[in-house]
Amino acid sequence: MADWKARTEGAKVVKSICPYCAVGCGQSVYVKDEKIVQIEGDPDSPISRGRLCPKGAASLSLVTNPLREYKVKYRRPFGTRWEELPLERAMEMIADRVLETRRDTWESTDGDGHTLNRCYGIAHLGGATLDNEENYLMKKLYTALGVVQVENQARI
Amino acid sequence: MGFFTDTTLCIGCKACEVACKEWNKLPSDGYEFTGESYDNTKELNGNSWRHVAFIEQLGQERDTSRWLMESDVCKHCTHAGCLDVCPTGAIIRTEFGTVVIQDDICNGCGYCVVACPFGVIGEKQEDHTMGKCTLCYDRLKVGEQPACAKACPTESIQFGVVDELRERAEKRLANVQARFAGAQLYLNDPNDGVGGGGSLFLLLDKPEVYGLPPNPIVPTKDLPLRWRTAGIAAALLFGAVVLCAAVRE
Amino acid sequence: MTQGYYGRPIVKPPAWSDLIPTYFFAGGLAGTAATLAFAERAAKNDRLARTLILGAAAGCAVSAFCLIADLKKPERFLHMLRVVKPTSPMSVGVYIFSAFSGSVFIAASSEVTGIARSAGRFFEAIAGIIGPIMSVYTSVLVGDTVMPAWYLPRKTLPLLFAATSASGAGAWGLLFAPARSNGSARRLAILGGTAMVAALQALHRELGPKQAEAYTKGEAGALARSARVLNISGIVCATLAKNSNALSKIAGALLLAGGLTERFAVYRAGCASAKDPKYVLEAQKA
Amino acid sequence: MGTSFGRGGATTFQQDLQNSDCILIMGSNMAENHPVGFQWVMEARERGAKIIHVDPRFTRTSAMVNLHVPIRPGTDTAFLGAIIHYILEHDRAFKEYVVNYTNAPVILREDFKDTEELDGFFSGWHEDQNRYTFESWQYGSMDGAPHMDKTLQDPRCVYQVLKRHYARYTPETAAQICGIDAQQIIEVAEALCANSGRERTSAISYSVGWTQHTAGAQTIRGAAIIQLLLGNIGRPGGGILALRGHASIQGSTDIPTLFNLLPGYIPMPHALAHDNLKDFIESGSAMAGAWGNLDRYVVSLLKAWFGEHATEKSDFCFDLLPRINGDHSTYRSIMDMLDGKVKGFFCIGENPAVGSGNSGLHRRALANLEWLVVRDFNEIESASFWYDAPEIESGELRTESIKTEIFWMPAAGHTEKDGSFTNTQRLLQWRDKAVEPQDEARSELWFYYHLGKRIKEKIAQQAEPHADPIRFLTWEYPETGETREPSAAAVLREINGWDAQGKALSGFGELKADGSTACGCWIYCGCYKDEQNQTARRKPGSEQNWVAPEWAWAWPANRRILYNRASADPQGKPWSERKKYVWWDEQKSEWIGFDTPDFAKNKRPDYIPPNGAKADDAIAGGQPFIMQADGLGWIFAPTGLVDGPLPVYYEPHESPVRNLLYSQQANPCRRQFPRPFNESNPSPSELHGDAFPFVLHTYRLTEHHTAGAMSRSVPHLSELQPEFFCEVSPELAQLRGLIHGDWATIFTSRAVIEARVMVTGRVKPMILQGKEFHSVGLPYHWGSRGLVTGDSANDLLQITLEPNAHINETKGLTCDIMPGRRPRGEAVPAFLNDVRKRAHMDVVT
Repeated sequence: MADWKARTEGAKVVKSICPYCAVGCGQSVYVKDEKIVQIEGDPDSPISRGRLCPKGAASLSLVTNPLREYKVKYRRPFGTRWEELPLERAMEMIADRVLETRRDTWESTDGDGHTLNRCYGIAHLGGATLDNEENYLMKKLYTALGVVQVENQARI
Repeated sequence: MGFFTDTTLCIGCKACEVACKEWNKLPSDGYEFTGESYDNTKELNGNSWRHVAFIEQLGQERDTSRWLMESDVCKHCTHAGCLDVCPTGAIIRTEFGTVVIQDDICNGCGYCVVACPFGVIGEKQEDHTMGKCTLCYDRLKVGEQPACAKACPTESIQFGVVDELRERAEKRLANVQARFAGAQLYLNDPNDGVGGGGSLFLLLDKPEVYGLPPNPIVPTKDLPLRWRTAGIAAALLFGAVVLCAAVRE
Repeated sequence: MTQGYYGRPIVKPPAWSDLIPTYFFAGGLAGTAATLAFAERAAKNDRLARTLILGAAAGCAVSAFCLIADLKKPERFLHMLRVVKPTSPMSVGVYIFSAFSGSVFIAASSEVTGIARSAGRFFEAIAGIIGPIMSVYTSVLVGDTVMPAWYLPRKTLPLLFAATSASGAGAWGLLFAPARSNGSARRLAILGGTAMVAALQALHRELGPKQAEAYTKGEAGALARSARVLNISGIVCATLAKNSNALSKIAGALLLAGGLTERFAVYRAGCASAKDPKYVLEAQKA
Repeated sequence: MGTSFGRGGATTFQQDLQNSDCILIMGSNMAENHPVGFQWVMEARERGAKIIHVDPRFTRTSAMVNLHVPIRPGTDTAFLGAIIHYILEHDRAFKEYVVNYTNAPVILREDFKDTEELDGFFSGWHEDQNRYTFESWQYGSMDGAPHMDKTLQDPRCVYQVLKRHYARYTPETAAQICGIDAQQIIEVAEALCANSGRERTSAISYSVGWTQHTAGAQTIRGAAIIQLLLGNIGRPGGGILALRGHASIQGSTDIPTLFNLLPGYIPMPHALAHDNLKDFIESGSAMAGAWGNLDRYVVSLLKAWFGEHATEKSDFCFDLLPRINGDHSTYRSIMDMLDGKVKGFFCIGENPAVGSGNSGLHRRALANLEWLVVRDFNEIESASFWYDAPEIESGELRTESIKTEIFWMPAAGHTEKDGSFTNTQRLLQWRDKAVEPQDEARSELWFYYHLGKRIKEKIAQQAEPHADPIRFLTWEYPETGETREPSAAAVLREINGWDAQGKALSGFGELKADGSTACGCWIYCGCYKDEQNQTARRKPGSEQNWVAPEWAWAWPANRRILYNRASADPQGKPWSERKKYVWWDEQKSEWIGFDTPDFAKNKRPDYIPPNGAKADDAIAGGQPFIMQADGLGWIFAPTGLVDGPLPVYYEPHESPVRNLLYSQQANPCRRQFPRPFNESNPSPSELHGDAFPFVLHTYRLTEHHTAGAMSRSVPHLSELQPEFFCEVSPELAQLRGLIHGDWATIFTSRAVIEARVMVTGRVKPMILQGKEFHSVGLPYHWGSRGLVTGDSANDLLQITLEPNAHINETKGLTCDIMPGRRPRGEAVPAFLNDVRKRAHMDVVT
């Protein structure tokens, strides 16, 4: 045991919340040299009092998990393999797909002339580990696009 | 310092196992389904320093059915076999009274493995030294409690000064005896075969049900006797050799 | 019904490889061989003494190899020499082995090269005196564990180790010294072999029927039975081998094989008594 | 819960469970799925509270409690009904609470008919359309106050209707339905009754064990009725705690990514009902209660979204909102994908190819898209289906024939972005970014912000039909760092809203309907009070009382127990010293206590609304349920639910037995999607109703998280539960020859999967109507990818939805099981054809 010192010594502590279930346990994220060295319970939290379950205790392994990937992957129609695609290019293509599908599937009114004002050809399913702010921007953008099939985990 | 593990409060979540591995950077120990209730960790070893045991006691009568769970850990014995037999001095008793393997000194001889009455120690996959709970020595050094005790959601794992934990354990036993059949303390007696544990347990059944030895004894207890009998055997051997050489046919 | 927790071991069997029982055999043989060499030197039987001191050296070489190779971190062998720990038979043993093998190597080198003969003789005597301790200390080493099959036979296990060593040293003499000069080796082999068979019986008695199962059942039992056949055959051959080089060699080979097999039997019995929790539970019955 | 009390959120908070005298955990495996929250249950247990677990399985929760009652999956409504029966039969209700705070005294219309009179249906049923119309359920009179009989004697008052309605839910009958002893029901009922009243309170906590049924909403209603009868809502140690499974699942309904809602539970405009803003507000707002101010909430929302374009003249851009005209839930979308109507799909941090019921159907739907965007940490099954789905293995789908264009994008983790989660107790908690996401990993905030920006730019450059909603959309957020991450705090501030001067609002009371305020989500208004991010408050719990009001921020208005006016008696005094929480202080002339009062601060307990009063002014001083138009807790729900004003027990959609209570077998309003690959196993009364003899239920384990994307990628979790297994009783194992530790094949008419066998005494056979039945339990965490892999339990399921919340029934369906491994490759469709044939289902319509 060459180094007897806890690796959290001298680390910056960033306060966070566990991303797994909805108990909402407080987490302390220890950061050294722009790297997370440890995540554990935040004793200040009145809900969790510093404790975590196995999933919460594994959050560091979650954000550094061996299967995690950091590059966009693209599969073209009828393709048989993944291809590389720069992020900016992917964003551009997605914006184009959205507008194209929106034009193609726009419904101004129903059969009886009632206003619909919507784009029926796009749907969304979101996880419930997204932030409120993210949900808000999503709902706002989709609604402006006329996309109504905006759904999330809560339904599942 | 030590642990008091109160199994009446254990919900079997295994947060202790994960918190321990995360802190001590231990690897996973294989992905094998055992079918032994919800226990796929199987045992304490060099890669798993906390192990939650699951015992299903489910008879036909629903009222008496129970599912026992216990988070096992190194006992940090007062008389520690592993420490006694370690030939390199890698295993030390720390200023906190805990028993710790220094992995930069350990040469992996494995003697501690067979000297532990609880089967706690095993080889560490990563560096082939022997591994076991350090009671988070590095955390204790900076005034933090061990990772497992901190994570435990229900205070089944309590950390503290051993004497205080002993007192707490006795009180707790008195408190729960009426509620939980079979409640008993384990390793709380300083006069037992290992001089009492630095880890105490409140169990709900006999120790062997949890895979714990009922009357653990530190092997070095008999050491002087063993050297004596070995001395006699050596003397006999010497005598026999001399005799064989002396006799001429 | 499975005992304990899903029948899982309560204590852990050794994490050692087969190098360790090999070491027990080689080290035991070396110890007693050195003692007999010393005794034969005194009896002016230089031929046999030479065979035996070289045998001791061979035993030490094998032992050193086994000991170091079995370490999970062999490069850290020297960490053993950081401390002297009386509570650790392995620590004590390292010093016994170091002193013994050092003496043996000096004696054997001198024997082979003819250089510094008196020093050689002096260290041969030292080795001869340490020899029995070298042969028997491993019984303390394994006895000082929580393997019931090793821990429980407090009285008989050292005797068994002594007997196996005696048989081994004698067998070495039978194998590598000419019949005309191997008389004491033959006698030691017969005595050791017989003692080995007897000691094992005594060990079973000391353990009682339930714990003795570790030695009589499974792989350990099979090895023990083979060892017994080899040993008894060896004893018979050795008894008939007087003045017969061929029979001597056969007897030596049988007894060497018997001793090695016996060591493995004891080793496996220890492992078996750890793997099945019934032995620990039986031993710790209130 | 929204229907019963007014708000769709837990009425209490986890820490308060420690004050309970009895906790009923039902339809939830709290110790396993909310271990850290469970500490508060353990606190209560150690203080002597009685803890009861009613759940089909003997779980780690059951192991911790005083009493476990193993009911058959899907029979919760019958069980709760028997408890209500017991309370009414033995006159154990907390009368003073019931008479004053609930609608028990309200007298119902003459034309209302109960299920007692119409054999399992209420009045208003339209057989031809499979739906109810609701007129007859309304209160007798809504002009002013409803007619009441505070003696509860009038035969048409809710209390008496309730008594008749539940007359047949005797413990004996319910016991036969649930497969337990009547005595067990009585023990639970008695425990709840004995631990309720002035001095004592009981809490109920539930989870998806209730919601994932075709009777989901009605089961929760059953709990609400119990808690209202026993007087446990709004009081410490009482309440109903909905335990949600995901970090911000409450948040994702508050700020909904749900088709039928706008932020703050404002309904989406409906094509048939809402021509303009005035229509919309009139149909949605109530005379009294908080919904009386709907106009303020909607106008402020439109101001937040369309800024300067939202003016009185433009009808605040109401017309730019899209309209719904039916069910557009995710299951409907799946059907539309299969039918080619939905062409593009965003799958964001979600894994329907494993996590959704009948996952096989979802995978087929994904394979029929034009384009798909998947954002996650790892390449999940919903992104890899085109080459490794079971349907590829079986040859039913071919990689080369799948046209779906897929963009897989790396997401940022919770430590790599700022933002807030809303937890199970409506608490918004802020997270600070710890490190930058690596490489191309980005937050969803980044993704949607920059996608929106690009789309706006494109529209600015070219003529685009229907461009106004996008052109007018406010989309200005400060960007930071190299990646130009938008500021989450700025978004939260918009959610909170601002006044005409641009100053952050302090609470929804400040909202205006004239366009002078903007607010993205009215119930979150106040979370950025005083220009401070209230959700980031972190005063340690140890320095506060157990309510910890200075830790983060709860909606609404930082209240931790909702309807807490009910913790005081009608005169405003605590019901008891032991259970005091919020009370009227005559000297200060205001409500005070441990929490923010969920009541107008200075409204006297004896306040009586003047004629013509509106919104909150129309709520009397003795009416704690300020969200309801009548200020009362709804034992009887005149509106809000499409399948009845009172809970009715129906069998699950697929069931091994007949409904004992009514001739109507299953919930008549449930939404079905009969189509290939979504067949229903026949149930009794249908021919061959015994073809799938065992009850199937799916669930989660502590060691994994939902579809596994967040746990099968983590070594330290994967090793703890490495393989997919099925839990069966020793009796079923013997019946079917299943060997512990070996493999079993489990199948329905939809799919066939395999799992390792776990034979355990924790599962016991059930006696239903005198016959022995067995169940098969399946944790559903596995899929084709990750460190540990296995078949997906959800493949077995069928899609039939609860009619109110459109949630799929995932528990209590039927299946069959046999020993050994499943067929592989092309043998799979052949096997399933055979299965359907044997069940005489070969003709799929």
